[in-house]
Amino acid sequence: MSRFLRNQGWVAGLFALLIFLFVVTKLIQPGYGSGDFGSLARAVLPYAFAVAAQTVVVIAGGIDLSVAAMMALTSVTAASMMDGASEEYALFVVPFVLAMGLVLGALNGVLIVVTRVPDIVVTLAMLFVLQGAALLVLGAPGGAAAEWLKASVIGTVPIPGLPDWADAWVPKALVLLVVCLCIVWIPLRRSRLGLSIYAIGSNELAAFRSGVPVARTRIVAYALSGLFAAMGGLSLTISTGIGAPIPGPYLLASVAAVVLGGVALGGGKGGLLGPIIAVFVLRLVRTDLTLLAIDPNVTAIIEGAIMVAVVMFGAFITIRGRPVGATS
Amino acid sequence: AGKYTIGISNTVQGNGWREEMICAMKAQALASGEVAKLNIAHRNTDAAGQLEDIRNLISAKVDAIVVNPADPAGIKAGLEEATKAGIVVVAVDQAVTEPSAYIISNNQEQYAYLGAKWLFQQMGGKGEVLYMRGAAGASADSDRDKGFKKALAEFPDVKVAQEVFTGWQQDQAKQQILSFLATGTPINGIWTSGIDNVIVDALVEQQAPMVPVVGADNAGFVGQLSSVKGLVGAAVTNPGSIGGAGVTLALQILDGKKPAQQTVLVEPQLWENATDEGKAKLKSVVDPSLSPEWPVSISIPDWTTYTKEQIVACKGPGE
Amino acid sequence: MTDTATMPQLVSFGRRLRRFMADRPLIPLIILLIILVAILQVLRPGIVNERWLANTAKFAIPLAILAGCQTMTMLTGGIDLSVGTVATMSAFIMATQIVNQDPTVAFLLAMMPAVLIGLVNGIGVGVFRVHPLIMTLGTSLIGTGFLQVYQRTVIASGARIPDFLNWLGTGVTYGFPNALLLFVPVAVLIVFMLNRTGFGRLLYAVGDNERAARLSGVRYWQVITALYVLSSLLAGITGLLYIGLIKAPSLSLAEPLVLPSVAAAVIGGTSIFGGRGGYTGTIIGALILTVLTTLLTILQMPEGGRRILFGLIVLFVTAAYLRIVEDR
Amino acid sequence: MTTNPLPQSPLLDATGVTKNYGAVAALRTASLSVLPGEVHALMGANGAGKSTLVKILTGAIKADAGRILIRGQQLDIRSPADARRAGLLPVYQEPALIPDLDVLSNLRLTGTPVEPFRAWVRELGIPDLDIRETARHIPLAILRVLDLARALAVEPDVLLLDEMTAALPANLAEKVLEVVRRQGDAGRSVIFISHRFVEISALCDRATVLRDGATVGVVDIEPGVEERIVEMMLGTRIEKTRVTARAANDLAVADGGRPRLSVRNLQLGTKLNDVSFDLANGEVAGVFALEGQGQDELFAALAGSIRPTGGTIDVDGAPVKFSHPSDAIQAGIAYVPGDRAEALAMQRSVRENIALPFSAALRKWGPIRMRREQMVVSSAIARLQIDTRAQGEVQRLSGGNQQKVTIARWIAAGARTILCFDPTRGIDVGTKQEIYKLLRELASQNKSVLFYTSEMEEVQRVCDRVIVIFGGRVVDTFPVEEADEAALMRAAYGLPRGAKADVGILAEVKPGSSAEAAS
Ligand SMILES: Nc1ncnc2c1ncn2[C@@H]1O[C@H](COP(=O)(O)OP(=O)(O)OP(=O)(O)O)[C@@H](O)[C@H]1O
Ligand SMILES: Nc1ncnc2c1ncn2[C@@H]1O[C@H](COP(=O)(O)OP(=O)(O)OP(=O)(O)O)[C@@H](O)[C@H]1O
Ligand SMILES: [Mg+2]
Ligand SMILES: [Mg+2]
Repeated sequence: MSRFLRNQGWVAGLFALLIFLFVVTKLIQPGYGSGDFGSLARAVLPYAFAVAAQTVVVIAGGIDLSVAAMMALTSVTAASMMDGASEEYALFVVPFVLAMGLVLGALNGVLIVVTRVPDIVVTLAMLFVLQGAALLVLGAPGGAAAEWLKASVIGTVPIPGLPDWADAWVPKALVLLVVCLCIVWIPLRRSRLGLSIYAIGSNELAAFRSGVPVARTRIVAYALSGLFAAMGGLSLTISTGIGAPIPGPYLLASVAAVVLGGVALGGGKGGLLGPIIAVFVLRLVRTDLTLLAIDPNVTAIIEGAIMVAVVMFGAFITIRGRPVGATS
Repeated sequence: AGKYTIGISNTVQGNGWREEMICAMKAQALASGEVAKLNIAHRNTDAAGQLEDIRNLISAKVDAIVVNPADPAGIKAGLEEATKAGIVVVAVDQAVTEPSAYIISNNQEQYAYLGAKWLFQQMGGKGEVLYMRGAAGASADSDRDKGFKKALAEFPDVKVAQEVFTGWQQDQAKQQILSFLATGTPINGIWTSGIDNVIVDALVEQQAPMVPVVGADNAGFVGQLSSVKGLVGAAVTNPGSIGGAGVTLALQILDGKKPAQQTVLVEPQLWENATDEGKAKLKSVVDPSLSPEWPVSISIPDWTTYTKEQIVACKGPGE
Repeated sequence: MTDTATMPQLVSFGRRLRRFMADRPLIPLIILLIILVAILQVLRPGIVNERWLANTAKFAIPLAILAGCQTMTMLTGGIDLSVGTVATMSAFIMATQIVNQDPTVAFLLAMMPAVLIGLVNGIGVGVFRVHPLIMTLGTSLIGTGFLQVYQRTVIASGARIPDFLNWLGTGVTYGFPNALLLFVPVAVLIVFMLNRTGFGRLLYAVGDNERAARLSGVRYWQVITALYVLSSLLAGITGLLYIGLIKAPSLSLAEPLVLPSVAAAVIGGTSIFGGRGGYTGTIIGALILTVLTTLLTILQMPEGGRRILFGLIVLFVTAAYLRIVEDR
Repeated sequence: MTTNPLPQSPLLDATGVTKNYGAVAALRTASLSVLPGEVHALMGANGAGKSTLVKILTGAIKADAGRILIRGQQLDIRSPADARRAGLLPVYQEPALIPDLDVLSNLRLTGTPVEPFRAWVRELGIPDLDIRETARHIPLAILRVLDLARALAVEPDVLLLDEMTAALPANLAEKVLEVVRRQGDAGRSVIFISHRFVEISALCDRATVLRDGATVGVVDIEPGVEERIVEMMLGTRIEKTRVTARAANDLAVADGGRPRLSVRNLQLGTKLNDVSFDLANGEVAGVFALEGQGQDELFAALAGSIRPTGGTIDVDGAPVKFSHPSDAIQAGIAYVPGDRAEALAMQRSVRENIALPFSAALRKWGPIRMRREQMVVSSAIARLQIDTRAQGEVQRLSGGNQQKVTIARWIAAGARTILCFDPTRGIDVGTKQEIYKLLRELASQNKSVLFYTSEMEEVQRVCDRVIVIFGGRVVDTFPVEEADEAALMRAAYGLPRGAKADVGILAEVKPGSSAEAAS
């Protein structure tokens, strides 16, 4: 039990915070219902993929500053390919764009491994490269998305055996998110490759000496990051129906959520669940601030303060909870 | 005292023009006496983030939403949902593709066309122009580009010496103009997308030959047009007070007074200092008490009813 | 490597040269800088003149000071993302307070938020052990919020750039920018501090092995708090210099400098993991970035291509530098 | 031990192995040849290149030159993974388990079968390992054993053990030796690195001796060969003298002077229980204990790293409360941890590492007097004879020289009391002698030393007095004359002098405390 708390306590605490926020939301706006929850799920979608992309590399001991730019590039690519094309063509566009994310992500990894330049610089350089490429694909926001894709995040999923009122709380966007993340993450987490990703983040030298192919694992981690970023880019195109070459605010948000979600920035620790819950928390805070009609200039202060306070609180309980005899 | 709750969504924070727009919205809401509460979502984000804000405003059950769109097409779905929920939607500053929305907008294409045409005339219809655009990939920037290109087509002897993107950032623009001046390339005119006063500063500091400069009606630049020796230039109005007009339009619709068309365009004006009447006009509008980034056209006749004190106080109902 | 056998003298000369450069990492950096300047001169003959040099220095100086903040914090394994906000705040407060206040009072008011944010950063990182990235990101959000609120109270009072700052920011004396009067002492001080003072030693030690530092009697929180306050103060002063240069107070004045300041420090050879690096490299890094910006401004190509080129050059420069310096 | 009289072809044969680190030649023409079924010792002073050779053989680093044959074949071994496929399995000097993964995941990562691993772990003397425990939370000694068990579980042809026993308490070390010997009997080869001659003579068939990166000889292990090996290792003959301890009646405690350090009823959770003892000026007091009996906590508490939950500490007769190591340092008490990685800023220079305490206090943050610092540092370096060829970065020094730097720091800072936690772990005989001498020298300058060691012999050779701890309690305190092996061992297992070998005393010890220590 104590080990569960040590390993999963943070995630459990975040989840409790999320529930608490839902209660607060309901108190602020008694009419808050399933439709609003669906809106939340849709708002979460691009952030969640950005955070997933960041989480994988952070666990592997790196950081990816090109997440948002990658999303912009994949988004404009998808949007411009689908512009004026048939609905069926989108069936080809989606895997193409995902593959593109995978390859570009792997390119990040290859550059880090080959040039031996620190990841922060490589991904910063790639941020500019990808942004530039996005501008070459689409000079201004535009393009289109297939109708069936747009529909894939609107509405709810009827689950057989569930009453209608419960179905209403299962928005398609949420299901899409869970499916996309699980398809990649669950088999990975259990595999030797997944362990290798944790291993190189935890202690690269020890990993190498344990026979982990460090370079290959790092490339795979960045490739997965690219894949998740491409999912994020697609989700942007799907929800807005266009592609925009200027990256949205997903980079810093992803780093913040990763840390809030209990993934150590040094690598090796944490999982995907925590950061995803953290995204929900951050989005719901945003909703509450809007519902409360807080002065918009104050919302920045509140969002910053919450971020700092939660992480400080986390640090505080780890200091307090340290067993006697441990030295800091 | 008012009865309506109005939601506002804006996606650029910390830029003088947008801040003035928000203040105009607040002032107009207060001056109208019809608004009980403003619900403002004002942050730096993209179209997807604006969709989130719009949906949150729908959850908050506002009566009308005034939105400065991050992208004309990108927030269609959210606006449609708002209309379905019985909410009046007004887009300001830029158009939106959602047909149910009302639009009151500055005409960005015309903005660029007007300024560029004046500039090319000043240049005598020929020569090299430095084209300092806004942010690459922004829709307002590409609209303005259309206007600029239209004017350019009318003056076949005018050439673009250099095209740069300032990102609508003062420091970037200044570094770019200084770099450009250092190349020694002769130019005959400068068109800017509203990052203007740093350009004039740079010309003065470097003692470069003064060439005609086109900018926006920002307080700083308008001041320079009347005070900097040898500067010939024009300010094209791009009122941030369009936000106040948006609130007025929303209230009219809520009160059952629907406008004749869905779209109302506010046509820009051009204030130049090459002629005497132009100078007189500039004298009348110059306002050194305003922050240099704020457009001086703080009100729009027929559309806004607040006083200067009200917009400068930047307080909405209930504050 | 392949012709080792055939050309022994040549290779040994090459190796000696590399060893020489590896011992003096500044030299290859300077060479890279000179190459960039040469390319510029080739593309636009005559551009490299006295005036251009002065302008380049003017823009490189604020960047170099902020990069100094990054260098110092990176030595301890941290980062300071709040420098942009701090600089903007002091600049904005100075420009608006000078209208009604005595210059000294205005100056003190302008530096107040810098000290405050630095203190909060330092306590958060040093005492509560919040990750510096999150901490400084959070305080920068909070600072921006306060600035927005403040801005509303001074819209009516207008703004003015004090003549002294104007002189310092834009003035040139005998071909030398006046900003050097500020920069040279600051740079000398930072270099001296890092190499010849106890505090500098502690920055390296704490960044290398915090536990070892602790066992040697170092109180981590003291070092970190002092560090972040110092970093913020420097950022505040940079803000004043920058407003003298740009002469247009805006709410995002110095934000665009944040990522480049990190890049300048990293290009200059400071490790983001702590314990390794120095300030002289950072200064060259800042110059390289500034020259690169000029280079791209005068290139006739689409904006997308420009960004791609920027990213590639940053990557190439860093990789080349590492290749040369790492003689292992 | 080798039963086969026929000349065998070597299982592993390395010749002319060379490795340069910049200007430092870690290895030059080293060779090593290991026969099947042999336990082969690799010996050499600190920095001789033993670890480097092991790393090269197992593909962890690349040699500049050299030929490595495995079963007569030249295989291309570029990574530990390749070495593993070729049947070579190392246990490096530093633990190789991934700190953030639990033991089971660590096994999965390396494709190690779990059941054999468990069996080996039990065999190696850890009966109750929780395989779900995260490696980070496992004590160093246990980690080393797990490393070994993990290697054994895949039944390697050649097992390479780099100072496997250095960090182990006696009980665990014994088990390891037993297991290793049986490997030899089972026809597998072992390359065994250790600085302890007892282990070498008990275990090994032959020894290859390295000096300054070159192989200087291969000898059969037979009685009396130690002298020759030492000679080869050091190039000169060194005397293995007993460093003279002071007679007990010289000690300040005896003549009624105030003790330097006086610990009373120290309590720390379940780890320390009612610990009381004195440390006199001019005394070297040994602390002897099996692994995990609370000695780590005792030292940490005295060093100000953790706060005790009860009891008092007096320094020079005045009560003190340490809330940070700097408080202890202020009181003149310095702590040298057993793990050098804990004490050194690895990327910084030797000089900066030694001078680190000078800058620690707030009032010392100002400009450094470089000339004076240089003098103090170089005199400390000279005094400890630190090999500073690679002084730009401490991480490039060999383990032994790194250890010297951690001690030099406190000599330079003039600490009056030094708490040395196993300072000779993994240090060659020559250096050990130097350290012993140094400790005695400090004592003769009226400084005091508290000295924990896992080697019984050391206690007898350096200390004036021995304090034996078991289960978080002081079991007994001996003057060194009475600290013979039998008495020490009995005490270490919780039986003080005069006690019958019944369970009476053991019963007093909290049940579970020894199990806790092992987990
Ligand atoms: N990464 C490195 N860079 C530079 N020099 C190194 C590096 N690693 C080892 N050396 C040098 O190589 C030599 C041999 O070191 P090695 O670690 O093999 O010694 P060792 O025989 O294992 O010593 P010990 O018994 O102290 O562990 C030493 O002089 C050391 O300073
Ligand atoms: N910066 C330094 N460089 C070299 N040696 C130093 C330095 N600081 C202290 N020492 C040495 O460390 C020892 C003890 O230092 P400590 O700080 O206790 O002395 P102190 O009495 O405070 O000295 P001071 O009066 O010079 O500050 C002295 O032998 C001193 O020579
Ligand atoms: Mg070794
Ligand atoms: Mg050793």
